[in-house]
Amino acid sequence: MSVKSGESMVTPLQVDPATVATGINNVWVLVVTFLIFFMQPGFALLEAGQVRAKNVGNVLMKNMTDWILGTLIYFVVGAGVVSIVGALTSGGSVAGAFAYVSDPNAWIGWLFGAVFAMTAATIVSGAVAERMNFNAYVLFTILMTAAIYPVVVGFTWGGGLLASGGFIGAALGAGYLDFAGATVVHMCGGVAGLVAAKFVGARKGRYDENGNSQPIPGHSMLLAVLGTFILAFGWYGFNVGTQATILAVEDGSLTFMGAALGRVALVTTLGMGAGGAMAMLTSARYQGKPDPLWTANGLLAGLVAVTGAVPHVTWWGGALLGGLGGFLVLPAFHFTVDRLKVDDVCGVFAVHGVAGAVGTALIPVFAVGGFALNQFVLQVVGVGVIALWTIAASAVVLVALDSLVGLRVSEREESEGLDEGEHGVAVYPEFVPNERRESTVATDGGDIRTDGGADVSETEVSDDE
Amino acid sequence: MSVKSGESMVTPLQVDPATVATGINNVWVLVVTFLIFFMQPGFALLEAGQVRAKNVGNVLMKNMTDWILGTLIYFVVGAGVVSIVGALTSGGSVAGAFAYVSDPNAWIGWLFGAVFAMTAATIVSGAVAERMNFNAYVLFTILMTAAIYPVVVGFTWGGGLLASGGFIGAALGAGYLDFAGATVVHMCGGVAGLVAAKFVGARKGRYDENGNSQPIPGHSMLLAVLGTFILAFGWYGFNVGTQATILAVEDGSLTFMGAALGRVALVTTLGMGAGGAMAMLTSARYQGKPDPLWTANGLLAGLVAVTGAVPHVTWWGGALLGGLGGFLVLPAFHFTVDRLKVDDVCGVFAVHGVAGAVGTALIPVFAVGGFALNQFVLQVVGVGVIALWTIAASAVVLVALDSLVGLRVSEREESEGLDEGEHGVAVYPEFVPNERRESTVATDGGDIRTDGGADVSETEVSDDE
Amino acid sequence: MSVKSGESMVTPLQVDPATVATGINNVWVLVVTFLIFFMQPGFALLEAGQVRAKNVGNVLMKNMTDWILGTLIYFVVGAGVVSIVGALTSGGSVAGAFAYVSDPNAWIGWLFGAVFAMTAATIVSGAVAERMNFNAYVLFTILMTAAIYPVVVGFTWGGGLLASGGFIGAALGAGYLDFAGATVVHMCGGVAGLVAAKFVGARKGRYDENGNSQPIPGHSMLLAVLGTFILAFGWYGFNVGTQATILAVEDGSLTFMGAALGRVALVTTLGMGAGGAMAMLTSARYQGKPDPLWTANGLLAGLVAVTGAVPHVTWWGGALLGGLGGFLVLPAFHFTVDRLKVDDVCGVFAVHGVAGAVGTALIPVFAVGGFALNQFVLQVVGVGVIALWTIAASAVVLVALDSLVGLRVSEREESEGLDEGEHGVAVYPEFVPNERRESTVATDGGDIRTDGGADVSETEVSDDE
Amino acid sequence: MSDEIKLVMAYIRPDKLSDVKQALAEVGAPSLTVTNVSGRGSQPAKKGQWRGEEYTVDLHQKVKVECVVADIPADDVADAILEAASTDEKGDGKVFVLPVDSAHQIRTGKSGPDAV
Amino acid sequence: MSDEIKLVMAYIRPDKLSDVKQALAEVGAPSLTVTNVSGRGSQPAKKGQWRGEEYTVDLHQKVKVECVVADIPADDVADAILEAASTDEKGDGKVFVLPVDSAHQIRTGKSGPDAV
Amino acid sequence: MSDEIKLVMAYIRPDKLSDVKQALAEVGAPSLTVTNVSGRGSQPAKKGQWRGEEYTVDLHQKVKVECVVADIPADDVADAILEAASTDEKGDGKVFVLPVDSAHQIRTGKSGPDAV
Ligand SMILES: Nc1ncnc2c1ncn2[C@@H]1O[C@H](COP(=O)(O)OP(=O)(O)O)[C@@H](O)[C@H]1O
Ligand SMILES: Nc1ncnc2c1ncn2[C@@H]1O[C@H](COP(=O)(O)OP(=O)(O)O)[C@@H](O)[C@H]1O
Ligand SMILES: Nc1ncnc2c1ncn2[C@@H]1O[C@H](COP(=O)(O)OP(=O)(O)O)[C@@H](O)[C@H]1O
Repeated sequence: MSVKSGESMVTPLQVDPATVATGINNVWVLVVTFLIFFMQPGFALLEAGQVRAKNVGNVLMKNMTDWILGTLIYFVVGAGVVSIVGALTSGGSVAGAFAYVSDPNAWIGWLFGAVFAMTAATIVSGAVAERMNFNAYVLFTILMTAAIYPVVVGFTWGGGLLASGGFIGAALGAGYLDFAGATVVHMCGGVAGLVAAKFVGARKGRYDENGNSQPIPGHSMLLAVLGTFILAFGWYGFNVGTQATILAVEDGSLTFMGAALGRVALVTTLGMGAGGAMAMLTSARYQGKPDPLWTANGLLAGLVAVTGAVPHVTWWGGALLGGLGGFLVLPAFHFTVDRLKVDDVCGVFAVHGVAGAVGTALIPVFAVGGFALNQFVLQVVGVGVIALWTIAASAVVLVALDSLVGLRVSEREESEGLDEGEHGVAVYPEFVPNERRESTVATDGGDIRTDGGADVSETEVSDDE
Repeated sequence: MSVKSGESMVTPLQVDPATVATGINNVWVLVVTFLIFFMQPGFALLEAGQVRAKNVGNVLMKNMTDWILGTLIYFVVGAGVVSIVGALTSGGSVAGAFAYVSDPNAWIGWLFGAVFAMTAATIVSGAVAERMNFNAYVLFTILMTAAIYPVVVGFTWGGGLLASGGFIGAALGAGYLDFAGATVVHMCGGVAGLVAAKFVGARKGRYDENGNSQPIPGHSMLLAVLGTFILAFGWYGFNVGTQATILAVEDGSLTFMGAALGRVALVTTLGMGAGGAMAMLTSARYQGKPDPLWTANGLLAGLVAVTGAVPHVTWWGGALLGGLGGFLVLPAFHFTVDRLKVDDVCGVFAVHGVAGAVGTALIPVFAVGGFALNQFVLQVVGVGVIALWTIAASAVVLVALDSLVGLRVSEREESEGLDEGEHGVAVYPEFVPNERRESTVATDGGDIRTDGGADVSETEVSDDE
Repeated sequence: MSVKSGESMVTPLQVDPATVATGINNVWVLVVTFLIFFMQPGFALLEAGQVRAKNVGNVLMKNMTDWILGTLIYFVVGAGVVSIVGALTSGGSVAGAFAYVSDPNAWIGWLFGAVFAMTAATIVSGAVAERMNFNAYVLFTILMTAAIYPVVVGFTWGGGLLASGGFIGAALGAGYLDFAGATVVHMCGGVAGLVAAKFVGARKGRYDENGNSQPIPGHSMLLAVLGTFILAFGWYGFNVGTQATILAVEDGSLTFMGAALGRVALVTTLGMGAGGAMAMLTSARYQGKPDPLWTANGLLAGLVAVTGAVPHVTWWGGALLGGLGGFLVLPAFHFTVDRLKVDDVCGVFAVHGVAGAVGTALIPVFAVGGFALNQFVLQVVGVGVIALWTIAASAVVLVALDSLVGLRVSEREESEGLDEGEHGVAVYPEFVPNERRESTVATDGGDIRTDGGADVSETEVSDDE
Repeated sequence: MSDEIKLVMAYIRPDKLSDVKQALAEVGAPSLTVTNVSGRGSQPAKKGQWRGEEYTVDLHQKVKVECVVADIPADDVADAILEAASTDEKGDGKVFVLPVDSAHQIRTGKSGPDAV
Repeated sequence: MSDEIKLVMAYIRPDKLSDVKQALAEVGAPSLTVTNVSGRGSQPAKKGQWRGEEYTVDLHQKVKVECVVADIPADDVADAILEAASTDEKGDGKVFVLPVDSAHQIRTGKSGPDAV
Repeated sequence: MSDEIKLVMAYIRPDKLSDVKQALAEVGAPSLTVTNVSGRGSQPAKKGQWRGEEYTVDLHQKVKVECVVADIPADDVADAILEAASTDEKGDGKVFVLPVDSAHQIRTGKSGPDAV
């Protein structure tokens, strides 16, 4: 089938550089899309490990629903909303917003966008685990993929409000920098999760009668760490893959984007390492011992923190950003739980929200090209705009859903477990969990405490931040 | 090492488009091959989660054996059989059928074929779980990879019987359409599994004295769903990767196959989503609550249903096919268990067999190019031929194995668990499963039933289909 | 953005073959790097499954630490040490050893190197599980990535001592062959693990008062096998990806390296299959029943055995090497445990050390190009040099760490579990493991033994090898 | 006799539980409590192995059934269990009857034989 | 009376354990042993399902509390449990008191009521 | 004396089980049944944590050993356990002896002391 050298005498070889680049770039984009899709079970395991055995089926169900309904919704609605919002907030035209639906050449790109959308939606799940009504969750995830997240993308990558051509971007003479979605994807999901956890209320037993938080251990730290590693694997797709151009065509000839790819890959790696290392050290410092779950959370926070920054910052800047994300996850979690009194089960606000905001706002500080004030202002404004939109939209949706279907399962269902109540199943039918541990959680600590041990003061670390 | 621009003045740059295309296409094929290989643990987990703790080691062992023996067999026998059958059923020559063995340039292609073969073989495992003699299973899997599956490939992709040049294909003036193996791989495995499950007989306790089916819960729905996600990840390799040509060389110049790739990627995604969504709704409709295991099964059935169709159908046609696959999985499973009285442990006939057959037969109905009767007839005939061959060949093999080594473990070994009996191990040595649950399964329901609850009529839904 | 055909009339299409090759090769390298990274959770699960529930958190923590600290160390130290050692042992100059730190174009290559380094470091973890002090482990892993492993790379791939230009290589007129690191990565890790396990001492209860080994079952064979499959998946990246050149530029035109890629992919597959098959047969022969954990170990040993050999040997030679690796794993493990009296928890010396050494030393015997004595001598010498260096360096580091922080946890902490002692956590808070099994392990076997069964003579098989 | 309260406590094979439950229901003593236990008796020890190294497990999985009775004679209950749990192979287990001083039902607060 | 040793044995709901523990501590009998058990009584059977096929689970998860007392009257202990464990719904469980012949403390080797 | 049947019931540390098993075998009472239990006594509560938030676990993992004897004096059995299970640290546990009315062996149908 290949062109014979004899033929090439007659028809001179014609290799269009753009086609070569397109071919290579699309192989790359497809592969990283698959990796990002694989983050879905990563999130499922991360959350499943952090809930009690009786709620694992609900976690799995939410996660599958995010994907199976999310893709359908994002194809027929979400991706179009991106274009519309992008156009409306930059003075463009909304014509053709849904043209991709009938253009096969647009479908690889659509799928590449869809895996980011589903990531944002799935993040919410971890915050509202163990007590949210399944129907309410499903409706929320539908609105998340149909509107809440697409609007954020419209504001940014869709060329709208915060982009260089958008109303705010143009006013400040810069375009909002968030390379792979530290705020667009992660902070959006993390903030929506926080709001949802607030509206749904804390799990029974999460706060004692004095309003002090009481831990509710999950059923498997192993699953949480395995989920973390799967997420990190997918994240290479997420971050490095967003550098979707391997070969660029400039002036008719091909250029290899090796430096850009190298920077993105390196900063992702160092950010992850520094985030994990800082959380390990922080937990060892405040709890006396390095904690696997904190370390895993910090590793993810490090990744979130650099996700927007990877091509823009120096390698040591990336390591600092990642380290900062990892360092903040412990106090941010305690702030959420102890100050805001929000029962964010998997700490998604600390991991995805705070790290995403800080990492993205500080990009100009560590920029390869040096600090630019207008860019910094835009970054801060952008983070604020995205956060505000997400808070407002989530709140409206949640209020509506509360009156429509109710946000929360019954108290009885919550004690029995959502697996039985919402789905009629037992995830581990041969396993009778050791319910006793749960019921001893600090229940009669005061009276029976015979060890005279130290007070649980470490958990108040966030108060000092 | 790279060509300097000075040199290029002397030797004009010579870039052969075919070499470029080959390079890109092979990177792609290698990567998707690895993804498809990764379906192996996906199947292991899917099955492991659906069996009791005492049989998990046997599941792992079967799965590893499928791969470690299967690759050896498929290299020295299976892949050659494909060519021979292809030639014999299209009037071609069988010379050179084994030429690939000594041609390094054929080895990437061989491995790409091998991962499909191992998928077909592994599917069988889920149907015969928890009671099949390990030796018999190993011999069956050897014959599956040496003959049963290769013959199906010979009939189709190997250019034989059903291909446009094969005896039936030529007679009908069309070539059988099954892009990535909905019938060639999945239905073949699913039907062989059904036949094997029939011959091996139901697990002890699966049917009560009246012949009514009694559920035997597996030990971890989490593992089953994790396996499902790993399979879906690998499936992107399976389906999109079968569009192995990224760049084609046409008239000496390169063409990017973006529309074809986009369609395959989109239809895979929508088929999976629709399949999962329909199974979720069906289970909620008939059981009152959305069931995670059904949803996972439906997601896979949706994938199977579109696996043959991905490049051929419209996007909404793909969604409909996937949805149909997901919708059918519940009634098809009940039909298998309650009507055929076959104890297909993981529902492989429902998920791989039925969805594969229906999805492939209906391709012409949703074809991008419109309906063609001869194609439709060929599809139906093709599904029938593959099913018949698989049934006949499996049955012969099973009868032979039954007299040779016996298909089934002893009753005592079955109660103690195959892990102890076949492999002398305990998979979870620190865990004593809650055997009580099992022994209460509907045992004295009639007498003791004090709740006056509804009858278990939902399980009869398939009777009405 | 693409070049229009109109423009191409003016500017003739200029496609530099080197750029095309670089683009394709780098997509490939990035993808396989991600796959190799994913081996990290593979190792975590493999080890986690082989330890008791009370030590799982420590396994996860060690594994995460290997990656998060390892990447930082390997960037600022390790990769530079490679160049320095390479230069010093081949008479070259050490200038520019750290140039990669500030060269973005070098960062993809750095990351590709880093994932191999982390693999070597992580292998050690499995040998010292369940009793090593966490701080000592962390310091050891830092030195492993900063020095022990980089020196080995310097000797070999870094162009030093054993390379064709190195002092030994030049003397023998050959370059040491170890394609993807059977000895450089795996044997280095396996031998360091053996030495560390020796220094740390056996787990409490591993040997009875007569010095006979007593098994300490892990908590989940499923996790061990899942880890094995994840490793095999990553290994395709490891081995096939090391054939990093997809398209080469020769005389200004592109050549597709299909035969090389095909050989590497095939030999990896057959080596894995033969290794698993041989271990399955060996375990069935000596224990009476095919054992899943042995099979999984054999599959990995088969992979290790061919890792250095993949492009150099015939396909049947590769199958033989893999089979030999798998065959040796059982006697090598018993030799380690029963003769050397070293408590190598996961058998890393048998799987990574022995298989790596044997597979690499025998490359010339199965070489595609035929046997060459000087090459064979170099292989044997090379294996010896790497082993000696690793033993010596590990021993020095361990002695130092012992006096610095102590290598071992307290006896009490060991019985309670390292999760509680080192990290203050319970990995499965709802699960109370069945401690009784552990305490019955052969404790009063002699007295109470009422079955008059066969003696446990199979475990002495290694004595006869 | 009928106001004497007895605890019938049996160690049986796990796979005999459902027969025992049925037998107890038939004899009029459906209320019972079961516990997973392990026991050593005349049943030969089993061998386990982990990666080919063998160990002896002399504790076998059993189920303990506790059934407190007042109106029904403890002997009838014991007999019902004896019959239902037997396989004639070593390891079938034992039935013991223990005296009970008093009984109370939590829900109703009832005491004595009525509470059982 | 006070040198008579009694075993107070209660089957209660798992989620009442922490109340019962508190009540026992208050009544002066903080030492206790708990076991996961399953029980059948008047509480209606639950339905489980696996892939839509239903099965009946007539054994409910319960917790068994054992508390041996000497100085404190067994009835006080029983009353404390009765009060703490009640929900007024079927399935609350029972409390039984059994005689104990003798008691020994392992650590100290003490015997009799002092050992309890 | 020797036809009196007694249930010797001990709560011990899990890691002392194998010593206790050996001791019972030596004293001629090899048959026993063990159960995983959790207990509260004089042993100080442990602290657990989940993501740095602490909780108190005042129930410690223990093992309950039940050994019914007829021919061998219950006190000998108790003494054997007392010796084998001791570590001299808080949490060693207790041994109680309870009276048993009757015993039956399921396999043989034997009753009385012979059945034990
Ligand atoms: N004297 C005893 N004390 C406590 N438990 C016993 C006693 N005798 C038997 N058991 C329990 O009964 C189970 C079966 O007893 P075993 O002696 O093996 O059966 P068989 O009576 O059929 O020979 C044992 O595993 C143990 O749990
Ligand atoms: N006679 C009995 N013998 C043994 N256990 C019993 C007996 N009666 C009740 N139980 C235990 O108490 C639990 C609750 O009893 P149940 O009869 O359901 O509650 P209630 O007394 O509120 O009606 C049962 O599940 C069982 O474990
Ligand atoms: N009075 C009691 N009733 C029931 N169980 C008890 C009693 N006293 C002790 N135990 C059991 O014995 C275990 C050890 O008792 P503890 O008082 O901690 O030990 P020590 O006697 O060494 O001080 C407890 O955890 C509990 O399970």
